[in-house]
Amino acid sequence: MAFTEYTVGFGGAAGDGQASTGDALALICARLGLHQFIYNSYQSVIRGGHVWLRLRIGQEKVHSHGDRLDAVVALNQDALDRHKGELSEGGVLLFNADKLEADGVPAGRKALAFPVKKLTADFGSKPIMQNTVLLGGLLHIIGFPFEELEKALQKQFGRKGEAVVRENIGVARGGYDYAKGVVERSGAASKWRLGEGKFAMLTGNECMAMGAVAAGCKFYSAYPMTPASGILHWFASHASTCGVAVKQAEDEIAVANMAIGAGHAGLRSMCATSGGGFALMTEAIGEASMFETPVVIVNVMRAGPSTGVPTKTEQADLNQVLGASQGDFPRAIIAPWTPKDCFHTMAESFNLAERYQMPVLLISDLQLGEHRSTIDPAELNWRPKIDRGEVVRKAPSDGPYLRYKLTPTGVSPRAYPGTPGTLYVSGTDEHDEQGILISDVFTHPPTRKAMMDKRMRKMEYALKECPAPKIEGPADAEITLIGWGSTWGVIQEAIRILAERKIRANQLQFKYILPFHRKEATAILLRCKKTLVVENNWTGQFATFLRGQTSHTPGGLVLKYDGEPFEPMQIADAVEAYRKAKCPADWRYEAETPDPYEKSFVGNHYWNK
Amino acid sequence: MAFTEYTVGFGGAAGDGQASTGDALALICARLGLHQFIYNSYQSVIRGGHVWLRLRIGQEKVHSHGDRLDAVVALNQDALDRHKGELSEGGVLLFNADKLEADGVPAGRKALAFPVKKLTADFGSKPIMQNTVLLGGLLHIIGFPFEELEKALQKQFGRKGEAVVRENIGVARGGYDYAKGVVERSGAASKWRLGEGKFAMLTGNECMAMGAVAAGCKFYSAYPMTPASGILHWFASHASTCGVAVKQAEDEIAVANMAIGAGHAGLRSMCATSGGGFALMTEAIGEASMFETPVVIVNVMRAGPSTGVPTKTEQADLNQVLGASQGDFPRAIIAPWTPKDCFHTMAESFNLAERYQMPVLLISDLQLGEHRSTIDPAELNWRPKIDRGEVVRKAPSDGPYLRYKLTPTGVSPRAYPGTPGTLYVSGTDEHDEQGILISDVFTHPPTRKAMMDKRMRKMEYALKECPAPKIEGPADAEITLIGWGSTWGVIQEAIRILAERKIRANQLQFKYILPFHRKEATAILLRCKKTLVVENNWTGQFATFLRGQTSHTPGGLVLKYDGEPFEPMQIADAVEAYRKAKCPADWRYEAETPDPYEKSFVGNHYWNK
Amino acid sequence: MTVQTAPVTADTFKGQVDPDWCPGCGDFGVLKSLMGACAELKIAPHDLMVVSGIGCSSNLPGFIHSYGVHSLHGRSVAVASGIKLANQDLNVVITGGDGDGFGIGVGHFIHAMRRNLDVTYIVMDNQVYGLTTGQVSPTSEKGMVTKTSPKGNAEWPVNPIAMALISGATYVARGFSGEPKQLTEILRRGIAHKGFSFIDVFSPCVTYNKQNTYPWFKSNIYNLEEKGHDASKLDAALARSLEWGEKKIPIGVFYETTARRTYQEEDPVFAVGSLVKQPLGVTPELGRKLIAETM
Amino acid sequence: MTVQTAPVTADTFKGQVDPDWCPGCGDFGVLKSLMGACAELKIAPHDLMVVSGIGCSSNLPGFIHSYGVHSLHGRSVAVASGIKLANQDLNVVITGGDGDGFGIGVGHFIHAMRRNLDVTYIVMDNQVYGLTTGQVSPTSEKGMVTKTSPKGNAEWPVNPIAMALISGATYVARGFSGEPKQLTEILRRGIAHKGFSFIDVFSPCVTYNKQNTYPWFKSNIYNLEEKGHDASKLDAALARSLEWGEKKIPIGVFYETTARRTYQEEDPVFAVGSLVKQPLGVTPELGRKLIAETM
Ligand SMILES: Cc1ncc(C[n+]2csc(CCOP(=O)(O)OP(=O)(O)O)c2C)c(N)n1
Ligand SMILES: Cc1ncc(C[n+]2csc(CCOP(=O)(O)OP(=O)(O)O)c2C)c(N)n1
Ligand code: SF4
Ligand code: SF4
Ligand SMILES: [Mg+2]
Ligand SMILES: [Mg+2]
Repeated sequence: MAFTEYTVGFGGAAGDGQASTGDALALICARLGLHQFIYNSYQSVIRGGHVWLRLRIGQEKVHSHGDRLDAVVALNQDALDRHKGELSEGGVLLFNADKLEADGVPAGRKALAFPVKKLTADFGSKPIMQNTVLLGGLLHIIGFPFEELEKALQKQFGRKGEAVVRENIGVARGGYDYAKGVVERSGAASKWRLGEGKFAMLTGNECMAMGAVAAGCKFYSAYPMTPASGILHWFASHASTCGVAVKQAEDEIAVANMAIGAGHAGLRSMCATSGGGFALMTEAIGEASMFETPVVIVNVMRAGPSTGVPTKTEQADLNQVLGASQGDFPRAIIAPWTPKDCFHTMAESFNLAERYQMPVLLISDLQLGEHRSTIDPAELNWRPKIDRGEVVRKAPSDGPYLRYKLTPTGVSPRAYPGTPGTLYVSGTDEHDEQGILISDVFTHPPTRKAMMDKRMRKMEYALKECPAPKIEGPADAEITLIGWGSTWGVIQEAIRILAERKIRANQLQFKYILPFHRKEATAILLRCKKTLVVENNWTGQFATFLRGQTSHTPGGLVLKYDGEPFEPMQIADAVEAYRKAKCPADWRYEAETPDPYEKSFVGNHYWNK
Repeated sequence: MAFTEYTVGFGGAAGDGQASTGDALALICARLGLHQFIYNSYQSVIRGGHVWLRLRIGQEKVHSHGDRLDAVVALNQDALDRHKGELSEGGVLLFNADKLEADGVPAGRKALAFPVKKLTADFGSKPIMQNTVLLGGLLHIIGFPFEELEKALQKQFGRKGEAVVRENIGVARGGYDYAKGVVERSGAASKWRLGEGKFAMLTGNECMAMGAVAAGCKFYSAYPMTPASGILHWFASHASTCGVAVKQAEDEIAVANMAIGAGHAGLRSMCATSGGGFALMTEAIGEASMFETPVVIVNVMRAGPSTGVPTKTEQADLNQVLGASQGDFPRAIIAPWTPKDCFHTMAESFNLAERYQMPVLLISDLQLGEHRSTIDPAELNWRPKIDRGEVVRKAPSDGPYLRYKLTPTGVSPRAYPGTPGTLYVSGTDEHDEQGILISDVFTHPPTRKAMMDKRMRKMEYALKECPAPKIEGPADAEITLIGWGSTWGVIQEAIRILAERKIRANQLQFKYILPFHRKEATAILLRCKKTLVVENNWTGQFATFLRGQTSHTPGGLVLKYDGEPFEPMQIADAVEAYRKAKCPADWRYEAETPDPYEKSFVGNHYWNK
Repeated sequence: MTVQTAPVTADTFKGQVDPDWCPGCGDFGVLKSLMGACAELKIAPHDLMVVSGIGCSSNLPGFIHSYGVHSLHGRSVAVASGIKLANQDLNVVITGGDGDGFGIGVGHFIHAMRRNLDVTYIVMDNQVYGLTTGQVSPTSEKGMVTKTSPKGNAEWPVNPIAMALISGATYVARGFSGEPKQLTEILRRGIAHKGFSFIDVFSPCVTYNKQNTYPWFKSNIYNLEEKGHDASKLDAALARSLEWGEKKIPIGVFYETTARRTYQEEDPVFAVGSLVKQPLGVTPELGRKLIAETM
Repeated sequence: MTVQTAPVTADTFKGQVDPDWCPGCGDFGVLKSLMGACAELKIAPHDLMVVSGIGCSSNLPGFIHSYGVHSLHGRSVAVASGIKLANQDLNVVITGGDGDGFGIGVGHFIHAMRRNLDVTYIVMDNQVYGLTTGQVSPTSEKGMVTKTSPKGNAEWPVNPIAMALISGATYVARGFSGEPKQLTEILRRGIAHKGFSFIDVFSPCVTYNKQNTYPWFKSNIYNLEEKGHDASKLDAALARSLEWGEKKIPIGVFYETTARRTYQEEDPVFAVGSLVKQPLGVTPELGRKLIAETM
């Protein structure tokens, strides 16, 4: 790696407090101007289970949780046993000596048993203090000044009173000093360039919500569903501040139809869900397109099929989003790449939705929606361009207002309900320029055809507003890694690893899926030497889509569908394996998450509380 | 045309009785051993509107409503004006002289004004008699013996008593004799080989329902929706006779989930709907696949998007069916070609569903589901092979029963609920071999991967049971017409027309869409000289699918999306146009239904009753 | 409610297209009464938004001069909720059938009522699925023979009035298409009412329902008002709602209360007025504040 | 109901997996009472089919020794209906949460009741969405603060008991997880009842609902039986169902009737017995007859 980095994993059961401990460290790093990527792996259970929060700190931007593990903070025995084997060479294991035992730690890794009771005795030895002790110790190892931890604890516990803050700082100091006595600072410690940069730590979900209000979104409806709930929670707690109507509805069918109703009435409106909820929304997507009503609908994918693995990630809803609703109709499908991209994609999406009066479907996933990473607030544009498309504000003087007028672009200027003189009915049945049904008394085939053509024409023009795909990295690379959506970052890092291994690779990442830049994509693909499509699913849904659009047969697929996101090394290894196998056609590589806890799986699969 | 044929159109408003008049003629033809194809074009309105029933009679099997129009029976002025211009050279227009007027009938066609009042005077001149008079006249022209009409009227009106029958026969005779006096028999009249063959006249919907009960279907749930309602109506009226539980539910979500519940409990169960209802069922499709529960779900497509044109045909739900439900999971998608094929596909589908414990999705359309055509009852196998797949009937002796056992084929023998000793829970969450959730306390990635692989493996084996696609017609044809589902027949006829025009074409029609014979299809396509994909939709959904599977870029698309089905000549003309244009790549041909009523469209678009 | 200064009459609301219902269909009467009620309330057509689902009855928006949305089967209430939340200044009237509202759409119906959204919901209840040619509906009587219940309906009908009463609707009434004067008055009060108004209207399907016909209704209904019903009492209303059978079917207003606040009064976001009239986006200052929260 | 000869105890139903609910969750009590009720009824585990949706409460089938289906969020009642119609010999018990049953699933709930399907539906009502970490639910009280109602719930809760009473359920009861003896008895009667049994159980969510806690219920509930409620009277039941508030929340059996036939008794197709036990297909003779009809 070209730059200084350090990765810590916090492991325990739900409720053990790894989130707040991780947050404190994240806060410190962000204040010190260091980048981070936090991946929280959790289960669909409220208490207990196994929560594993991985925090990767980098001097420069980090795009994934990486493949190293420099420290493990184990909050229970299970986490300790499960993750000790994953530590990288030179890594340290931090734990409470009074509660846990560490044997079998691989050579070259160091087990640090903190005498927590002793270290916290002066402060009353509450169980919760264990985390702060370990964090103190960790701070020493990573090599951050202790004052930073003091500030963080101050911020975290300030509300609870000075005494609590003092207590926490006291025990943290205990851990810090203890570690100082028994272990050296990590290699990274001396290399950090600590600055003043104040980063925000945001998830893709939060970025979508904030990006939406920045773009003028005034209506958000939802039904809770992991991993989309983060968007709902942000909206719910900021409804009043931001003047947004936030409606938790009875189901996702209502959610979509309410959002469409609000969009139809003239609000910028949006909703989000995950796969199963999206299935219920599909009928309404065709409705919006037939009404020619703008609306933004987000699918934050999780591992399917069906209820699947609710707290795990996957990119397997592409087919569903492409196939949402019967018939042929215009809509856009966009898959943003990073949290920051999520923020800015919102204005773009609302503009597209309103300019072309059609639904815009965004595809995110658990990995993108819930991982937290550093963003420089200065890079977020809170005043994006808002383009509401062609709007008619009064009755035309030359004849009746035609809501569904046949125009060269297919866009018919719309009037908001309530405007005098431009009355019309929007229907899901086929209709003529005025909106009058043609399905009823006499279905007039020429009118039907004209209306279909009009609507589909919008795709042609909308395409021009979507940036074309392009290659990132060396043009003459020996191999091109193709991805879509949230895998952008991890592929970037894989390419960096490959470069270190002297393999020239580049990246073709897709964001705009519909309308699709068929010509540009084909031209690029024809210039690629070998291609591998990298996807978090079983069938290679995007590869099939791309082939359907361009006839391009990729060299192979690099897939992962065990619920965990890719790690950069896995992709790099896949490329190496592909080269070793002499780049056969129809090659398939399935990256797997090793089972760190092999033999105890049966016993701990469902453990008893 | 190589064989004798005759096409009659009956036109009027809903309620004018063209259906029963057409039925009487159909009955006669079927008894005389003649083939028929009936296409009824109607609107989404209960009374009024325009109903246009086209009956094509052929000495041999006819596969579409054709492109000729030998006679028009006009029951109101609108129908007369609308269709007089469509008559083929030598055609006749039959109408009631007391009510309607015919001017502007093109040269070479004959207008036959029946003095209905006069002809029916002896029998009391009721308005309804007009249809029977015209039918009598028509019989003379087509060249069928009058006794056949007598038999048909006897059957049709027998229930209403002898007097009614006598009345009807009397007025029919009046029409017959009148026609005899003023017009020659048609050219076909002397060529018919009238036999004894007793054909049944069945729709695709009826064939699906009957094929299903023959295949052991014992549960049918539905929510009314055009054009799938015919299946529900058949089931509802035969529930007791056939011992099938028929449940009209509160919505399509309930429909699908009930069918899945019944399938899970061990019944062969099925449901059907159209596009919008199918959208609501999508979530349940993934559920069935995750449960590994057999179920058959039919989508009888109509013109979309959204509510669209409910009484018109289209093939634009392929994307929706392919994209139904989130995630990757096994299921079959099959698109039968003809009513008879619908019948036999049912046993095949239930066997596939039960052998592979997965949902089988059938795609039909309004054209296939509602058109009525002749079928020789002897060709319907009422005792198809029923293969229920691997079933466990008692507790295994060697350890616990594993409902989701990892097996080489991916199929885990199932036990019906109620069996002692084989208890298990089926869940939509990811689970292990026993069915125990792995999403809860600890998501075990290797188990997750193993279960995904197990389920997807079924597709590989199911593929082997699906016949591979094959070319019909000359292997060395200059052009291959590619179609899927209901267009088989019309493409057949187009090829016959092309042969007359000295153009050698063949056909590659697809029925099995998933699992897909990727290798065989690719091999065939590589041998084709030029290909055109023929589809009833705007975007060419199947062409894109096929390209995604094989990389095959077709020469062009022949599309129709105005709600009307293709006519054979339209396809033949498209091929000629393609050749004239020198077979350019990315060619697109949009077949249109001409507006026979051009200048009066505005006035009659919505006419006032 | 915006009031137009130009004179508004029932004719003001005459739609561009004549209804294509079967001659004699009950829905003609509902349309006429609705136009009359809107005229009495002097609603400007551009301030009226009529939202429907799919069905014969749901074709109504095409036949009235106003803004209209002809949505999906069963989804009218959800679409209308979005419209009302976006633009409080519109008079939102929802129209549809018994299948649309009590079958596929019953969830939205129930939940909109407990929200007490200020909309008016008119169901043209013909106890059958009309547009799909005569199948059994959620309000079909027990034993009724239809295309899909050839041996007689095996299910008990739902009770829409009782459902509305226990779900929190603040105006609950039943009308009959054959009693136009009363119906117009019921609709007028319903539209004027602040909160969720539900009006179940017997609107005979002359083509597919040969059981619940005009004469059948005429001889079985009675007028609540004439029987001294006190529409301010929920328990009395509930008791009346359970009545059914020969000469025992009440029509009129079952219940009305203004004691409950509407949804838009409950949620502070709507205090500024119609959201469609508010400026879009947030100030960079607020943006920075939102970010700061996370730091 | 098939009865096993080997002794059946509550332990017979102990599932393979221990529940992973939060310590103190009300659902433990419901599971225990359900196991007890099944034991009292001597149901053989393989004749028991427990069907759920998705939610904390819906995890129950994984924790009981029986056949089970853990379906989709909100769809348990529909799936269970299909199962029961296919195999009448199974004792079908549906379990789930308030969001699952009264939110997304309310349509199936209402329609299953009017069919009077012979199943038992137990809702573990914690007035919150548990599994998705604490959002407002259809039974959350007005004003309740949750993750998605930070200014207090703006909606009135649904009334599941009243809904069941007016929709045709033939056994309607409410239990409390903190009253295990009464709950077991209520469940036992419900499962034994022929027809649709609905049991709403207060099952506190100790993690996300800090308002409707065990002590809160303990001090606000009263026992219907003790107050002399006559469970054979629908109007009395309806009146009780409207009670809510301090010391005014009734628990016990609201209503039970055997006057209505079950759906399977109404539809002649089921007279032969469980359809899963019937031979498949039709005879060629019948086939020919079916074709002949069309000729
Ligand atoms: C999702 C969906 N399912 C089914 C249909 C078909 N459909 C159209 S109208 C209708 C029922 C109409 O009955 P009702 O709502 O009572 O209205 P009516 O025609 O009787 O006025 C149905 C089932 C549809 N359009 N969409
Ligand atoms: C279609 C769909 N939407 C949303 C979800 C997410 N989801 C899972 S459980 C649940 C609510 C649980 O609440 P409740 O039914 O009251 O059960 P509890 O957890 O409180 O026992 C939701 C919304 C889902 N699984 N499927
Ligand atoms: S079918 Fe019935 S509801 Fe529909 S228009 Fe005709 S009479 Fe009215
Ligand atoms: S979150 Fe609530 S409902 Fe879920 S297990 Fe915990 S206490 Fe029970
Ligand atoms: Mg109706
Ligand atoms: Mg709950």
